Amino acid sequence: MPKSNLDISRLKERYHTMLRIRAFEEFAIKAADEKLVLGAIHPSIGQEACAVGVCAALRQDDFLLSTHRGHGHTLAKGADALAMMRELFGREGGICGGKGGSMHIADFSVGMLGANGVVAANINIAAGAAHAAKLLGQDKIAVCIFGDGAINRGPFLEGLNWASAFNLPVLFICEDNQWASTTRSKDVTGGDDPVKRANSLGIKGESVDGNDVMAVEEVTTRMVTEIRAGAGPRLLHAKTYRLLGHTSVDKAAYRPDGEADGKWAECPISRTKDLLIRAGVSESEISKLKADAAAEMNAAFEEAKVSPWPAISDAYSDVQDIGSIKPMDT
Amino acid sequence: MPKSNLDISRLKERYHTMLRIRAFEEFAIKAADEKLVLGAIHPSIGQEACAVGVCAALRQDDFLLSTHRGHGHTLAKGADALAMMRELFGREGGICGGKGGSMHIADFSVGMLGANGVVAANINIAAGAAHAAKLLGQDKIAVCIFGDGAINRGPFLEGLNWASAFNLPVLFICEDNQWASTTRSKDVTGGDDPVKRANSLGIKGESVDGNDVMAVEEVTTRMVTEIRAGAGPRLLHAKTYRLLGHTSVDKAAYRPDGEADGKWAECPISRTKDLLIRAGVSESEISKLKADAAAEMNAAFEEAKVSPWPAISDAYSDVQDIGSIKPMDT
Amino acid sequence: MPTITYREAGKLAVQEAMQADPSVWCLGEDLGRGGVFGQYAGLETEFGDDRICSTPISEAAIMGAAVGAAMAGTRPIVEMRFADFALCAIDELVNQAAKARYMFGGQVKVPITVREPMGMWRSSAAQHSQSLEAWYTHIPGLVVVAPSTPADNYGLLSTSIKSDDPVVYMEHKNLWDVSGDVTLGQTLPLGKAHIAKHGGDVSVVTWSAQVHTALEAAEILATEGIEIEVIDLRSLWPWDEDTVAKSLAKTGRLVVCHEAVGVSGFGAEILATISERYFGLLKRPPIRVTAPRIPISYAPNLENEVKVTAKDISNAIRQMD
Amino acid sequence: MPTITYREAGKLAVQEAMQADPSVWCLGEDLGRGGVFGQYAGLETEFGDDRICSTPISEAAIMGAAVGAAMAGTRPIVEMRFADFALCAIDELVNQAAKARYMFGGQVKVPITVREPMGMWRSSAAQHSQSLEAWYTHIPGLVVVAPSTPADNYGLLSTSIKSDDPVVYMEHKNLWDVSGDVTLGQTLPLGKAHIAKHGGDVSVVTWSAQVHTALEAAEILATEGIEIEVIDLRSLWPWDEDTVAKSLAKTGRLVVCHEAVGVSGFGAEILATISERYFGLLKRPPIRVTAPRIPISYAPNLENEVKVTAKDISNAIRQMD
Ligand SMILES: Cc1ncc(C[n+]2csc(CCOP(=O)(O)OP(=O)(O)O)c2C)c(N)n1
Ligand SMILES: Cc1ncc(C[n+]2csc(CCOP(=O)(O)OP(=O)(O)O)c2C)c(N)n1
Ligand SMILES: [Mg+2]
Ligand SMILES: [Mg+2]
Repeated sequence: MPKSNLDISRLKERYHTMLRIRAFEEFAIKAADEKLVLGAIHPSIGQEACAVGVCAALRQDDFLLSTHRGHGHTLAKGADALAMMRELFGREGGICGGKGGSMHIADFSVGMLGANGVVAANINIAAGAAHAAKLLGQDKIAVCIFGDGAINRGPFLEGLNWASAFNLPVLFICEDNQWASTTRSKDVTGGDDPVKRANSLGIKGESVDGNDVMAVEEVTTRMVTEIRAGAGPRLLHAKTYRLLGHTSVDKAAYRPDGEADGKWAECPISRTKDLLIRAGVSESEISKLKADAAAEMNAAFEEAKVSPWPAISDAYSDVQDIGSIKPMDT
Repeated sequence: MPKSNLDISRLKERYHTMLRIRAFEEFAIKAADEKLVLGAIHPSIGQEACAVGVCAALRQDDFLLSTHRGHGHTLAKGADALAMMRELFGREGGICGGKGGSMHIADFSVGMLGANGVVAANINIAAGAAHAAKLLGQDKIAVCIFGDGAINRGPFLEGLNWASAFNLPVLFICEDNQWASTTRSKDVTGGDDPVKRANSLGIKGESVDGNDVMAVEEVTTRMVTEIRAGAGPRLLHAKTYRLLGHTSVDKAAYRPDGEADGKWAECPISRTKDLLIRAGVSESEISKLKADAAAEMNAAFEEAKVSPWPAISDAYSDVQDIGSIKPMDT
Repeated sequence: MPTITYREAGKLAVQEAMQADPSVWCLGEDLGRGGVFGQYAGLETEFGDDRICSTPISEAAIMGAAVGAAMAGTRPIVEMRFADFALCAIDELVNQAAKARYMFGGQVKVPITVREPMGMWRSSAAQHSQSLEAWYTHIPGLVVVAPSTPADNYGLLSTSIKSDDPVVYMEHKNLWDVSGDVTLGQTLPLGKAHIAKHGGDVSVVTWSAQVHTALEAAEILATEGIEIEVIDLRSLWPWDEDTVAKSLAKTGRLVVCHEAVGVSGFGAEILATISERYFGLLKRPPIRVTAPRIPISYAPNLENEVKVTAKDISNAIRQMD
Repeated sequence: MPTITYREAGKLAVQEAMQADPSVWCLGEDLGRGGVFGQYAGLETEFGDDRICSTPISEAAIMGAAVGAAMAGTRPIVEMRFADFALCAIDELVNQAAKARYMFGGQVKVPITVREPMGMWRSSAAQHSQSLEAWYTHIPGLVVVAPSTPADNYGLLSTSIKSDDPVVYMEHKNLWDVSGDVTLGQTLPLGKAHIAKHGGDVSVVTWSAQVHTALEAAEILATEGIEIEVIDLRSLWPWDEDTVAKSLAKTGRLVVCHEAVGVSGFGAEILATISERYFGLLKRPPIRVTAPRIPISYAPNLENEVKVTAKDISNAIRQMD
């Protein structure tokens, strides 16, 4: 197969995964509107390229750690959409048994060590997972994705310095969607960018167009190769844009009028579609990919909707082995 | 008065203050050996130039925040030696009423907002003091001194980013004595130096020979002028060396043989003495300065020794206004 | 006497304090847009972004800077967004704010009011739902407040901001929309409980959102002829031992209910103090109705399992006699 | 049965665990030089600096990295140096370590042992002396251990390291030099109290260094004909309610003493539980002998004011009857 064909088939795959993420989140938003999803959800619409490009460069046994905005990362790492949807609905068969919800999505079977409800907390946890891999002589690496807001919390410094000092196999990815909740990150962030911060801690890094899925995959692949070879930690700064509000119910009215409008055209899914069209892929094939993704997520939605609630006894399980308690007899 | 005379008289003053710090700490060490000082003390012997050079550039109403190794900073800012010695002895009339001890020395009357027993904790507190000065429209600045070990804790990032984002009048000073307890800092510290870290957070900084008291004073004066003019925060990296162990009882046996030996000659007091001699100051004048410093601290030592213990009721005072408790009736 | 929400009552207290004293200011994430629960809405317009300070996501710096700014002559109101995130700033609160005045021998006070919205609310799961008020009561130097109504939120927050002590001020996320009458200017002392309902049979001590749950239980029980007295502590440190003891002298029966985990929750302190000092008043063993020692789940039925309901309270009370 | 110190006993437990299981490792500041109290002395030579990992001063990273490393298949022993500094890593301990297994629906366990040397020791003042064990008992997911003797330190630390739960393991700084017999291989279960002295008159429940103080009080009281039973809980979560209840069935009198602040200390939980469940056994009001709610001073006479002494305990017990 000539290279260009290979690239196109790869691009189609990436496109399809991005479509699956988009569809998953669209159904999740619908579910939140219908009160099927109960806790807050943070859609990553417009940011799918980072999830897909990064995970394409990883092995399944590599570790991935994510954020409150982690549906895309988790799906791209290989988690099951139905189990995820059930989790969002708080149902039995949810990926965390319905106990975690959207902000605590995790799938250890595919190396996905969790979203986190605490901004930046996963940075140190990722450094530790990489530390363990090194101690155990494994050639796994750990990848930690966090937002532009997270780089102002202490764990960013402590975790990056740690990884640098111990030369750990970890890739830090700042998925910079320019907003942290209702705050424009650059208004409260000193210095030029996260790459400079990483450099100052002895970590090499670079920036990439985070809406270009192939560019993300390429730079990640290169960094992962270096890291796996023992070169130590790296930081990737993926620039993207949060097309919707902070949560599914946030209308982002604080955003200057029109700011988001122009960005939809630059969204990674539109851009990839254009590439595919230009490469000769037919509209009908593209429609088929879309329909396929939508069908998968629709099925997950419908199935999650009719899934039973967890057993009440689950509330008492997996607390701890020593000193765990039984359901109250009241 | 011609400039050179002025400089010599200034140098003599700085030399005298350094001698006072040295003498204070020598008596404090003696007191610790004699169990008159009870908690741990962290001598700054060999680091006096940073304390003196920095404080010479400050106004009394500027804020200074320090570390567990803060005797020198506190004296240089203008605190009373006897009140400090009493504090180390845990006596009535101690600068904190005997309730704080060496690690919590503070003298708010001269703008010295405290040592701190928690490494790096004062970085955020200093940013906050500067924030208040700015809000209140005062032209005070806040200066925060911390060690080379402190730059690996989260507050370093959070406090510097904060100061940068709000353009606060604060000067951060990393007093780099190369050791953090028994650890050589560079073994656990990623990147080149604290200046790079500051730069990456949007803060200008520079390094200085921290054993050259006039160099420290000069660069601090320049930075303070800029900061007071509204230019925002700065970081100064003062390179020095911890001549003794971490505490007064630590023999620093973990240090490579001879490492410290060569450093005594580079100690700021020896260096300043050489300068004075070369400038024509007589040995006898120098001896008089030394004797004066020793006499002051000897008197403080003797006086502290016979000072009474605090009243037991002090244990219950200054806890809080609302919800404070009375001495137990048992 | 306007009827306003708990949210608005808190805002009003802040607004009046800021109008009266230029050294009062607020710092926390997203405050310029009104804060994550809208409890600062509009204040930036009135006071500017210096005094309604929208910060980076840096809890340790938010709390630490507030400590420094308090030492330097201002009165910061610290917004922690969710009580759970205050765990990112515990050194600053417990080792610094609470101890500075004491360690420095009274040279300085640290007048900060730390708002920590707490409690379960809309399936927020284990990291966004905790009630850790008991922790703060264990720390010398801290005042701990947990208001249950709009009037109390107004009155207690006003007093807290004026106090020279560091106050941990815990609003309950589930109460933001609750409405009630608030009398302007009517501040409340800290350490004085409120008897939310009088009754002679059982003394039920509680605070925050559980006050409403206890009042529901009171209605159920009243239909059965059991009259409980519902004591809203309002502040947990100091707490109003006298009012509890007086009620107990009447009822002889003590029930403490709270949303937090029972083990080492503040209910333990109340039961312990009462058992030590008022043992003779207890006609029956005192009891706690509290959350089991398990984290809070996302799934609503599992989350409910942790909740103390009116049914739980009334069941427990029925079993007392 | 060698006679060794509490410090050496802890080290022995770590050493044997590391010999037996290559996935056990230690991380903390200055560990290569033996740790700040010498409790790791020589271990770097035996195990290398990968497994005796000397870290930067980054408590949040120490704890957070341990959480990640535990998830990734190792068993970290986390050294916090002073319990007070763990306050710089509370999010990592409480929001992450304690909850991960639960939030992720049992997909992972977090087998970390967090050593937090606690308590008053040589005028260390307010930021280096705290005993916050009660806090951890309030947090679902955590096990809490506080050994009082070399044998217990060996036996309990060995068990803690093997446990799959996050354990907060609190050695007392004032006990490092205490010597005692230790039987190699003799591990101890968590949740089983030890009756340090039998007696029929009063049940004194305590743990950590206070066990020795209570034993001193026992001697004083014995000369007056009062025989107290000293119960060393050893672990606070789980805690051995049965042993306490059995003792109480005999004595009818309960005293809890601990070094921590009384208000919301773990003594409160014990008194509350006993009052709730064993009210009928109480012949007298139960009491606590604990620290007043004030920070710890530097001056030795003020520091002493906070200490619970044998005299305090014996006085309190004498007043019981
Ligand atoms: C320690 C902490 N502080 C605050 C929050 C509340 N919070 C949740 S998401 C968020 C914004 C995060 O911004 P960013 O890191 O850029 O991620 P994004 O939401 O843009 O993906 C905030 C402030 C939190 N979860 N944890
Ligand atoms: C948060 C915290 N962690 C650990 C310690 C223990 N400790 C006290 S001083 C010190 C070394 C500090 O090194 P550095 O910052 O270089 O200051 P220096 O002692 O050299 O002046 C350590 C680890 C502490 N006090 N606080
Ligand atoms: Mg963002
Ligand atoms: Mg140093």
